[in-house]
Amino acid sequence: MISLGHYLVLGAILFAIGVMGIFLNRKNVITLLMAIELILLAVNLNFVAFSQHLDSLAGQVFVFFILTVAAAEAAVGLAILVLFFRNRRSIDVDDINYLKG
Amino acid sequence: MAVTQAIFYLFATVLVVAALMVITARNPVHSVLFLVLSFVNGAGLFLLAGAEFLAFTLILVYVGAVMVLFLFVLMMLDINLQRMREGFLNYLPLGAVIAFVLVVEMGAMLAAGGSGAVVGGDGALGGTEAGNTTLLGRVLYDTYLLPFEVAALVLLVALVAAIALTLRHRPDVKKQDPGQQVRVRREDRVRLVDMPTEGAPYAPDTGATGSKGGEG
Amino acid sequence: METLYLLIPLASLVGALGAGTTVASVREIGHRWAIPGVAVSFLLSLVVLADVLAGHTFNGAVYTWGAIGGLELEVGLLIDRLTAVMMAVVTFVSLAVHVYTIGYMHGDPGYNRFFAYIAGFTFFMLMLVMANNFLVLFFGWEGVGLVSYLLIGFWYTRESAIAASLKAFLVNRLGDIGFVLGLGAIYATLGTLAYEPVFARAGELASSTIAVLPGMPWSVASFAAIALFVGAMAKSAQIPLHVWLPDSMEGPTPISALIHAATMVTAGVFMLARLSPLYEQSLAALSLVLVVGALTALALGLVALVQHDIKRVIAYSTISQLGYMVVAMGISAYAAGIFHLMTHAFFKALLFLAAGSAIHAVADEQDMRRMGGLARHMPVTHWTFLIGALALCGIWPFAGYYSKDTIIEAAALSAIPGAGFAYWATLIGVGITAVYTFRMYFLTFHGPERMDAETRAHLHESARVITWPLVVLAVPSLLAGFFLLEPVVFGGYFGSSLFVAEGRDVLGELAHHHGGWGQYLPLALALAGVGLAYYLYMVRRDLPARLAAASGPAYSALVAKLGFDRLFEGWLAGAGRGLGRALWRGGDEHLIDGLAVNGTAGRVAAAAARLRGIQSGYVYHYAFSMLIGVFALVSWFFLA
Amino acid sequence: MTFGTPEMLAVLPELVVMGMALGLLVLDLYLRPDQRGITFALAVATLAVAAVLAAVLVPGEARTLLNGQFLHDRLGAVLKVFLLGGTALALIYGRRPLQRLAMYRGELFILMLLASAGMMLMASAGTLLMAYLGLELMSLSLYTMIAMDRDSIPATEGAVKYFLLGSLASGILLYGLSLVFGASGSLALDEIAAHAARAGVSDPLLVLGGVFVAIGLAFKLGAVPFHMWIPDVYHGSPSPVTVVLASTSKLAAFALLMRLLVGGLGPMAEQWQVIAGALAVLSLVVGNVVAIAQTAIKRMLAYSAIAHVGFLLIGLASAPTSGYMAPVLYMLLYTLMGAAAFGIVSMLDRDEAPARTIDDFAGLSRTHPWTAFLMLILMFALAGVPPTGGFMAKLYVFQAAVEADLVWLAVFGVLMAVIGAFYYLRVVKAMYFDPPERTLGPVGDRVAQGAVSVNALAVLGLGILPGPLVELSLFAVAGI
Repeated sequence: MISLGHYLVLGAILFAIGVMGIFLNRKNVITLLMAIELILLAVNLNFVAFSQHLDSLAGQVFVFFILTVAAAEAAVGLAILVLFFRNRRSIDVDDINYLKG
Repeated sequence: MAVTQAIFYLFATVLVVAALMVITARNPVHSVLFLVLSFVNGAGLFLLAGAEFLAFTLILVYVGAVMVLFLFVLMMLDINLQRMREGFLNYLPLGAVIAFVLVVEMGAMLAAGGSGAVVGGDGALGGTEAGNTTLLGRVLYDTYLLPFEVAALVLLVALVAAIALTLRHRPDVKKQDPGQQVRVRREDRVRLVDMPTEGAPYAPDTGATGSKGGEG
Repeated sequence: METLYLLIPLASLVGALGAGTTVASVREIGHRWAIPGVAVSFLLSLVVLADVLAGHTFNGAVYTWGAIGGLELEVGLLIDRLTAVMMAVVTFVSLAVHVYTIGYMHGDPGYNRFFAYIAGFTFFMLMLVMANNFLVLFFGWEGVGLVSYLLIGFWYTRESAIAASLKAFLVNRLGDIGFVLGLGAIYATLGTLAYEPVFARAGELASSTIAVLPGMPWSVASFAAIALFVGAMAKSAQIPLHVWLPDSMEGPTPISALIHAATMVTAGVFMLARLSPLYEQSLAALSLVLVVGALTALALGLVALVQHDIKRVIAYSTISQLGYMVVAMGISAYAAGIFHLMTHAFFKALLFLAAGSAIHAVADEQDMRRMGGLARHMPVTHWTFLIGALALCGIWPFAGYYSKDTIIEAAALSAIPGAGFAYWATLIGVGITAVYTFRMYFLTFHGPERMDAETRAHLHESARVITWPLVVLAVPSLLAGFFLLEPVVFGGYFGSSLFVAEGRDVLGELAHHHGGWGQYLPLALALAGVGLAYYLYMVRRDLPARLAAASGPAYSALVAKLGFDRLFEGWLAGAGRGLGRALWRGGDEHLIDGLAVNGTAGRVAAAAARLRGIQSGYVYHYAFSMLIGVFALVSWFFLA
Repeated sequence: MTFGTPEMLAVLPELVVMGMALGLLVLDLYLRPDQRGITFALAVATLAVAAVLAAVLVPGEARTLLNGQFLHDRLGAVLKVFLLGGTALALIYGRRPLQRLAMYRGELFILMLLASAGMMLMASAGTLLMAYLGLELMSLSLYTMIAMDRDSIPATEGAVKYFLLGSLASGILLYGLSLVFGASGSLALDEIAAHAARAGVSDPLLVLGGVFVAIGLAFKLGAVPFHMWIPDVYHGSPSPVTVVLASTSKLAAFALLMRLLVGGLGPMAEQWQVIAGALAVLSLVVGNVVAIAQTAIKRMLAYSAIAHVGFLLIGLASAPTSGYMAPVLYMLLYTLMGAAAFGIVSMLDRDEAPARTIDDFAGLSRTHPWTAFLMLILMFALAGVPPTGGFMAKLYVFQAAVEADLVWLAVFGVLMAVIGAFYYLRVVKAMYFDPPERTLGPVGDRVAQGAVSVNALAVLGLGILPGPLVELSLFAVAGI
């Protein structure tokens, strides 16, 4: 049996990596989407670990829904990206700067 | 116990390294592949924590569907790889310091909380013969019926979004228009024409010739 | 009687609304609504005044508007001796100005609109005066402010009128902050906003404290009194919130007379008197009131010396006289302050209207350097103006002599910190007042005729509808002081409507030993001032210019209005704009990427190159901002 | 589990909206492009009917239904009426602009309905799970609606930014939710509240979870420093969608906040009060000051929205002591003001006569006196000038702060309100005092004109007679 603390710290590390990914990446937007997926993975790990720790199914159910929503989110996000690419011929993060000030 | 510990650390280490590679890899395709690796390790950790159904769902849904979608879009869009790493290193030290301090702070609080008293759950996991999947299945259609229906709507939004955003009508391409197909009436497609009998020897049974309508 | 009370403001409101319906009309018919309305208000006010003198007062709600939480929103009226006097003065001056307006605004496309505004103003002013709780007071307060902005910007095609209107609006918003804060403090402490319970429990306010800044407890009475005074400073044009009043002269002259001299600007003074039970609880507040008033009385009088625009001279003189009234409030000589308010309303309205008459005569020229010699052509205007000027300077036996001297003598007796300064400031102020007033008088009505030939050929006295109000106003300017000083100030006319704490009753003291050589000092100074003005502007006309040249920096400081305008325009507005730009550009471009990122990475050399290429709008900057937020909050709770 | 009539009745407004979304999806298929008006009218009617139903079905006391997933209470009902009404207004204002942008499509109306459904679910979430799903249903619909102006670079860029940062915020919120769940062992908000009351700030998991939840909510509301998306997204979005973003989606975020922080973590108020106070100060400074430097009207209004969040947060920081009436009142009024202000901007704007910068409004009082007057009311209301509703809203918030012994916050808020008056007045000055440089086109259709007039006059009327709205806010928070 792995202690809850182990999972939580692992979750925290993954979360931090995900947040860093968004800030650090000056490249294409798809990498940013992947960083967000990492954050969601951290959340899922937390829920699963708590679920086991608390002997409760609710955490697993929540993960089930997060997976569903994340899939939908990825679809919407990529559709928007495709549109953006059509308009700008690029998905470089550095090119997303028409709106500013 | 020691084996479980070892497996946890193995999965955890690979997961963290893979996650780091996701955000640092030069080529986005590599990033996707590292993300797949992360998910596989995450699934392993799910298994370790007794969430079998979710472990396999993670592999099937994420690795099987979402990651493929990512790859598909990556390949479809023509991405300039030259500029990829510009500026990255400049921001790394600051990012790393902040991330490190954040992790230490969160870790300290989480470890303190994680070792706290166990709060009584609903006891749904232990003490039954039914497997993880059965248990999930039961509550999903009962306790969580409303969320389940809402999740369906969320997927519907994704569906509508994908179509409404990316579907283009180009004049030079012939495509189906389901709306027009459904709306169509018999009169639009079939025209009954009365033709006088010509009395030619070769036409014993003259009838209407239909003029076929094209599709949108 | 209740209906009658309600009828007074409502008559003006009906006049205003009626005039409002005629706005679209091209015929000049607005006055047919406004004047009867205001006349009814005036006559009924006289009835009420008589009734109050017979000992009938009223305090109660006439209409409950709604109760929210514990806060009762009532339209409540308080009719006592203070109120009755103010009502009579407001409606009297208002009526005179209404009549004058028929002549003055004749031919202006905004004729009907103008009547709707001024009748509406009368309504709001009456509400302000008659209120029995802070909310109705605030309603009237904002209402008169609104009409004032509208009227300053009345000629909205003029760029300067619009600028002046915006300035008045902004400065008054500053005052409103104070006002609302004061109300909030009172309500938070006592849970009510009606005058009566607040006054009855004023002692509680003094003993409870409020921490405006964490860790700095402050008596609620002092806080509320000072905060409310900030509101009064804006409305009554006290230093440094006076900057809007001179610019408000962009409005038509009847407005300068009614709103920016006789009535609205005195609302702050009236409020101080009305709230005397509150102010008596706080020596700090009284002292502040006193010093600000004295400073205003002295400094703005000096500025008036160098103005060339006749309306601006009167405007600065108004600010200075308001300073006198505020000084009276500060030394707890409320009755004297209200008395000066009253006499000032008459003679200042008179001066403005007479000036307007003169301005009309010289083809709307306001610069005194292009006037002169009008006395021959406009006898009525000339004589009434002279009466007003003498009253303003405080020459015996005109009204100003009685009211102003009482304040100065009371200041000499007061023991409130700052009273010594106030005494000298107001005393010197008398001399200055005399100089600028008679400078204006001589430049306008005597000496060579400096207008162009075309205008000179058409010089003539104004129409009756303009001169009659002048005559009507001249009567009280001449007589009010002589007949009313004893009963109003020393005769205990105000009774319980004003409250003076034990040991601060300087007026009571003054009534006993009225005398000594000191009482002739102001009069002597005033006469000296008139004499000096005569010498400078009638005998040695070359001297003023040489004096100005000789005094160099002092003169320029006065011309620059002591720098207050620059302070507000350059500094406040500029700082706001500058800060906006700095946060916008600096925050996004320089701080995040330039300072935090590159500074930390120690790549200062690369910074310049990058800064050129970087415009914000980048997602990673936004994410970084969020990250900093996450980091700060987590750290906060980690350390806590 | 049971589905009795009362349970079904309680969720009837939601069922109507969701059901009609599906129904319209099918119906739209059978309609010719020139019959699009039918879908439009049905969508508006659906929202109106659901709003009426929500109002009629107000419960006497709070109940949780459908196994605790759905919380049926007065606050939810009041918020839903405004959410649905606001979205319906946004559609009505948006008819002409949507036609112009080639966004007058069945999909948009359906997404609008689905977004409303998500907002309603947020307003009556009984568990963390429902709160999350409602939020995502709304957000995904909004991302899509923004991007539906497909050929516009600003719109697609706005959508990308909103999507990326919104997903990040969702992740942060979720992370917080997972910790809250772990600490309390339940997804149900009432059980979380019970646990928080027992453990309080001594439970580090709950504290950390609370911080992340607060951050996620601060993002959705647009509080500094989580505000950066607001100007870009409001600016880039097609104007009819901006109306929804600025009014109802913000109200929905507030509803979510009421559920999570007040319903769930209410006993931790001491903790999030501090966050609310700090973010209030930052939002007031950044929003008000940066707005001064703006020239584009939508950007200016976006920064003003950030400033208004600052005022709202003052109310929230004081609320644990002085009650939730002030923030609820503030938010309801802001919803009305935001909808009308952005609505007018969206109706005036067109390619041949843009209404995009403040200068474009020059001389509006000559060309469109009535619209200029409405805009004047709204600018005064946003600035908080009496006697408009905006003044009342600010007054109650400041009063709440004074009551809660946060006098310094009230003083600061008043100071910032003064700075704020400056940039709203720029619009008024342009409309009334500057000469018209060009003629702006006609304003929307008759219905839209009537609706926006009612909306703006309501903002004025609620300042003169604030009683009804105050009563309504008190009624809504009576159960808290």
